[in-house]
Amino acid sequence: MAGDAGRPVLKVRDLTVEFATEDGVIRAVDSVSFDVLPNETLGLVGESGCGKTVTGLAMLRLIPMPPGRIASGSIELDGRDLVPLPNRDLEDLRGRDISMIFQEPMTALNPVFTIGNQMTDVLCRHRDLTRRQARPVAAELLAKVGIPEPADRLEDYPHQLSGGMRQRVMIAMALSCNPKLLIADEPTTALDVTTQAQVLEQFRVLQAEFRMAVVLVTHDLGVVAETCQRALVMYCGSIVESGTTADLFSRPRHPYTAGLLASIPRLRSERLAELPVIPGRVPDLLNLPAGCRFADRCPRVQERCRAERPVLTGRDSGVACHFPL
Amino acid sequence: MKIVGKKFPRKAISVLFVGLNRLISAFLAIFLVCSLAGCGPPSGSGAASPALKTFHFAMDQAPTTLDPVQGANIYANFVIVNAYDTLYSYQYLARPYLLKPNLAVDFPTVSADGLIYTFRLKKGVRFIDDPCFPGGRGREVVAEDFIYSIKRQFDPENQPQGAWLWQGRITGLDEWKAAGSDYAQPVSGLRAIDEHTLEIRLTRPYPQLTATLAQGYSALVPREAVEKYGKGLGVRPVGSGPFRLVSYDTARVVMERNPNYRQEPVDLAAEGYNPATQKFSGVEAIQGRSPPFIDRLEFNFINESSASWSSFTKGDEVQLTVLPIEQIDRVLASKRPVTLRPEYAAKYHVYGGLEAGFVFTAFNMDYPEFGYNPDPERERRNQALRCAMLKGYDWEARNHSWYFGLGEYFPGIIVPASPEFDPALSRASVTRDVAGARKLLKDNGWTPDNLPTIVYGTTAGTTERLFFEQFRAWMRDIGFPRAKVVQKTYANFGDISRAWKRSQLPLVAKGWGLDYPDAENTLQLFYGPNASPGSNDANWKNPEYDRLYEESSVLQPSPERTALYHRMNQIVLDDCVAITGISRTRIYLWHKNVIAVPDREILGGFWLKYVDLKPEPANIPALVKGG
Amino acid sequence: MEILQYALRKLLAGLPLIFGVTLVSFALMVYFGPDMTYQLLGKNPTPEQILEVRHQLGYDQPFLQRYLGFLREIVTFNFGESSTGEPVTALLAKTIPVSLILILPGFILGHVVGLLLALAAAYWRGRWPDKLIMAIAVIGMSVSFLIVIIGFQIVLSSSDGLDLFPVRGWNASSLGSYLSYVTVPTLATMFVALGYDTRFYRSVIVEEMTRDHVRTARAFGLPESRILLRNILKNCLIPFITRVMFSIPQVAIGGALLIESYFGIPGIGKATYEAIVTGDQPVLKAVVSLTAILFVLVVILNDVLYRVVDPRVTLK
Amino acid sequence: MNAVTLPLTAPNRASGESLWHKAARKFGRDRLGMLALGVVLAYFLVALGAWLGWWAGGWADLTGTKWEPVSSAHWFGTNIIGQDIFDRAVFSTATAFEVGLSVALAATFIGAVFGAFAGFFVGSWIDEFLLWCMGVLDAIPFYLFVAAVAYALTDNPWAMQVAMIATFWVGTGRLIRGEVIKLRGMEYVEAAHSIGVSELAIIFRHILPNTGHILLVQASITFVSAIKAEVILSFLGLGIKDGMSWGLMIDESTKEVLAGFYNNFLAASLLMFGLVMAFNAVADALQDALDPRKVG
Repeated sequence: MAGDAGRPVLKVRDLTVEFATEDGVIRAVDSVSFDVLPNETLGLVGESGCGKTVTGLAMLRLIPMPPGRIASGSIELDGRDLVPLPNRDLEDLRGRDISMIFQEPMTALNPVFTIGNQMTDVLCRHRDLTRRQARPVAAELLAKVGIPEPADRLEDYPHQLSGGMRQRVMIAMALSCNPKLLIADEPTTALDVTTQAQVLEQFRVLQAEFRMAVVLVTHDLGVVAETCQRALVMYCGSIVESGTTADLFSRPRHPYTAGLLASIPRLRSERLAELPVIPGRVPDLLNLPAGCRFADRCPRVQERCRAERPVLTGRDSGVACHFPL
Repeated sequence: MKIVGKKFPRKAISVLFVGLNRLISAFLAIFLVCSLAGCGPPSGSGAASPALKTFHFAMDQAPTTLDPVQGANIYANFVIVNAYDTLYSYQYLARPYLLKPNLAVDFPTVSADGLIYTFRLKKGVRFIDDPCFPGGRGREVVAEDFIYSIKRQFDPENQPQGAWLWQGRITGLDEWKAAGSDYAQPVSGLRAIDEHTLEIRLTRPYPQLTATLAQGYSALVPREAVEKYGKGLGVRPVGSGPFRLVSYDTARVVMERNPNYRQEPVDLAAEGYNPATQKFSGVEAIQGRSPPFIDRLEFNFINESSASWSSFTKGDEVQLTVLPIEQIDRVLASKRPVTLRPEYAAKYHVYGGLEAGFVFTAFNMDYPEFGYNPDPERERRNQALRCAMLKGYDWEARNHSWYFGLGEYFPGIIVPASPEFDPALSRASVTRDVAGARKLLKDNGWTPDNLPTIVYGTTAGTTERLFFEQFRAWMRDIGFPRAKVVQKTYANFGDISRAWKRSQLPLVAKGWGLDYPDAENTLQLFYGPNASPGSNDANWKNPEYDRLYEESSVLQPSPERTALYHRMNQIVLDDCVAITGISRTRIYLWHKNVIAVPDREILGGFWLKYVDLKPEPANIPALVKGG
Repeated sequence: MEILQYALRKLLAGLPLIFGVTLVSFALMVYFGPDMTYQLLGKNPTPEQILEVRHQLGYDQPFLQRYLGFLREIVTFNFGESSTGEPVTALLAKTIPVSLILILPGFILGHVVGLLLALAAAYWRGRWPDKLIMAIAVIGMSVSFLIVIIGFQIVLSSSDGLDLFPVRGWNASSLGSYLSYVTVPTLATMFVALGYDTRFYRSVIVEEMTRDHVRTARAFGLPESRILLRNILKNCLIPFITRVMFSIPQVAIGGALLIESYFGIPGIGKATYEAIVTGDQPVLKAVVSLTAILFVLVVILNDVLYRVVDPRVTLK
Repeated sequence: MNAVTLPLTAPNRASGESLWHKAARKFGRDRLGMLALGVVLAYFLVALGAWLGWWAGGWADLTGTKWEPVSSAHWFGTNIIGQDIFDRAVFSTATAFEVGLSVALAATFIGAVFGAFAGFFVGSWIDEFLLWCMGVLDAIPFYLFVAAVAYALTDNPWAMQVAMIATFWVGTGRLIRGEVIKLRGMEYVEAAHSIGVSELAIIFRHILPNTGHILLVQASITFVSAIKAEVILSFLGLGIKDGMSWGLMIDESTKEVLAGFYNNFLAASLLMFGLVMAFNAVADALQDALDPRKVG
């Protein structure tokens, strides 16, 4: 299931997102550039707070504004820049060309409307259907994501479903208009392990069927290894390394990536306590160091790292490090 | 660098604005309907057809009940004397006030010893038609109705308020009450000789008896109505007066003409008409015609004088009102005599009437701090203290700030509206003398440290509070520390009455309205046996005064009696038992299309049946005509 | 059926509340309240007459006996006659409708306009329309009701002002006269309520706007206005209903007091206030028990409405 | 489900100490809030001066004649009996603070204690009883309740305040109850329990201090409510007994405004508006600063 070569579905260039807080302006995403190719699954990995979720939200311009704003950069979907797009056009696009599913299935659905109601809302919005026509379509979609007795489920309210079921409903909604690109923000984090596996499997099947590109935002390297062809590693708002999943996992070049990989528990490792941990803490986003942002935690830090900020060496496959592994 | 902002999505705006637009157009529609329906100054008569002559006027309070047995309050009395008949009433235009027969044919014949009164009632007078009568048709008013009505004042079941007028005066009446107020039992002193002749026997001479029969308490109530409506009579009067009740709530009372009211053409001369002072009112137009002249009578109860004033000035919402004191400077061109500024004179008539009553502040002599004291020396110093406070009181300022200089302050307790008033009396007791007061205090050993604390009781209210603050400031001038003059407020008149009646207030500031034009009515306020809970709130007991009072109370009006009154008045003054007093002036304004000489003293609402309206509307301000 | 059963159960559960309200109000307003005796006495009473009147009014009975008598009156809904002699039920029947039609327009408009303003403020939150609306709301909250009434009366009704409406009084005999009398009170109530209502509605809406499901709706391209007016609004209904419902007893009985006394409108607020001032116990008793019952009914209705608008709520 | 959802959520317990620090810092940066606080402090100084007798001591003296216009001797003119309106308005500022502070402090204190007890013993008879009290007080219309209390306590100069306290504590009580229900489940409370700290000590030493942010905001809201209620109650004749207040001045002015004398009305209503407005703004700023979700 290798990504088809060709024009990227999504081209992100120099994307910078800032948040105005009480204490000053925070740059949550700092000059991020990447491409998403048709049909591929791109992983966006990093610790929480590294800016990966904000990047995902920025793809749909869902960042709450204010306090957030896209300070610069472009997000081109099929050659059309979303950043300057008027809200109305953007609304037409959301859910149709580009969809998103969220981490928390418990709260992401509106508790006072039925599943069917919420699904038909989306269907009627983007496909030329009446409410009556939309219902069987919605049921069909639910069946596709593996929900039994879909017609009955349409009458249910979200609180009547389990977490896994709800996430499937979200997926069904996201797929309902056959989007070119799907942003999945930690879609399985809130689920238990068994459900997680089921949902991911479903995900893969559906991706093949719907032939869409997926950006999978996650902190879970295991999920990336299983699902993604390529991955971007983010740290403090910037991409520190990019490459194919295989390359990243076998030959990490950024010390941070290496650290992340080392901290994954493997079946072989005897005791959890012996797992290596990246020392130190993520720097305060308000007072970022001038040089490499990983410098304080890096075992290989040198004088240059503190003075000069490294740049990513290549877009599809590169590393932002003066002294890569 | 591009800054992405959220643009106004047109759809959202349109949704919101369609909503707002609808709302606004709804408002406009409401206002349109409203203006089409004649929103402007609505004719206060509401549903009444324009052909009906309606007179609406403002009073500052609502009556609490319309049952004559509880007709103590002036507002209730206004309605009661128009719904019911009394044996006597007052001449419409005579000042000072003079009695005249109303339901009685004439003044009573009195036996030589002054104990037996015989009254003759008019024949053919009927109660209004009401379901309480057989067949719904009002029956004739007879002497028994009067007896029944007086008995009601002695039946505790009714919580009567007027019994004190006849208590201990009419033979057998108190015994009748003591025996359980059984209406089937006769009262020896009240006898119907025939249907239209009544005899009253007294225990001792009571020169004021006839005057008490002009009060609402003595109004004739048909037994059938009491039996049918019980307490409901308070909201449903059934009488034989010039008007009958249409509706009654806390905001207004509406009455309509009693179509069967007896025909009695007005004789202005007999009503005490004085062309020199009353011609302006156009009252000559009613000469020879039978009242009532208006079809509907509306009493509007408006507490806020500002509101009643705007109602009055804006159109014919209210056609007659008392001029609020705060408007006096704006409206009056001169105070003595009362005349209006031209812009008001073009629209309104004005009449200033001196109150038949007064306002005074009595010391409660029960308080040893400044009243009676076991120590004769202290009692003597207390008297000096009271006299000093009298000297410190500033009647001039009080009159200026509260009555715009229109009130009349006078020494003693015989009010100017009493026939026995003595204009020659020395005004020393109402002339402020701060130096004299300070000297008096000093000479009698009073210092800021040993002066007693004076508690000044009032009801809750702005005016009352300002009265107090003014009083405190005056007392500070004569040497009282601020902390020694304190106010005590009571929620309502009932509560402060309780304090008075229980002798719990050191300083009693109150007003008294005359029940009849006889100084006896105010002199009894200091009669020893009337001490609390009676009307002698000062609890003053002076043997000489009490003896003179008893001596005078059985005398018919005469120079001898007047001389006794004057002696009593002087005793009150000499003992400095009260800071007294002032009679206020009420200024009435009314639209020029109204023919009336209004008043509310003693007369109560008797004058309302003589009110007439000129045909032209009030708002075309009678152009030059009235001026 | 479920709702009916529930309501019955709640009504039973509401009995302690009714008991409490009546007990407290009885003690305050009736037992320790103003003494009517001295108002009923004439100008020159004797001690004997005072005792007679107190006996007539029942003041000489012990507290418990009087309170039990009151409970009996509540059960039979017979409060006797007011001090004017009018049956209390007749008085209520006369005054309550007046208060209702007096207060309703201002009450409804206050909430509706408040909600509209709140929606506008929430829609443009952080921008100038929001700031303007919220500034006006704070100003509205800071002006005393009394000052608003006096001000509106001067400006709209007096001959010194626009002179558009009657200064005071009440006449609802026709639509036109009703509107002319009700307008100034309505505007005054609205003006005062608006600040509080707008702020409340805005804060609820803005709180709801931060929820995940709103982001979901946005991510699926639902238009902002639709999200606001449909998705968010429905989620806000519970706090809205609570606010509206619980202001009903206050507004129905207490809220009209100031308006009624200032504009001389014969409604239940004024009647009750006068009953307190004069100590007219039959009227007080009736109003107190009505209030308590109304409050319990509102609590029940409130719960039932929750059930209607929020599927997660069950009536237990 | 019939509990009303409470708008405030628990503050970040981990940084309990720094919450106040942060809030203070945040408040300091709120320019409007600081301005409003300055205005309130200015009013307070005026009130303080009146208490200490520095000024406005002549509010009760007859220093002029009736209804004098504005002059250098009488900055706001004089009233109907010749008292200086400026002095009276200034003195009323002290009254406003007396009423506002006494009611706010007492109502907040009672609300905090009762709310904490109800919340801590949630479900027990104590909770039931306190909820019943709150329900009863909620069910009686405010002005009628105040009128009734005022009459029941005729002689007491504090009748109005007592009535306000008796009703205003309920709102705070409900909020605190909800908050305490949340807090009692926190680990540190359970820890205190397990090491045998007495329940009273837990409530007063461990739980109540953590509701301080709610109490502060509630107290400021109650302060404003009390000042506003005083005006209406004074108009109804149920207000301040001895002394001077804006409510009494406005009551005085109702008769004067239609006579064209606006000094009393303007002096009292503008001064009151200024204080209430500033206090509302302070309350808002406090709420913003103390809202844990917004603490940056």
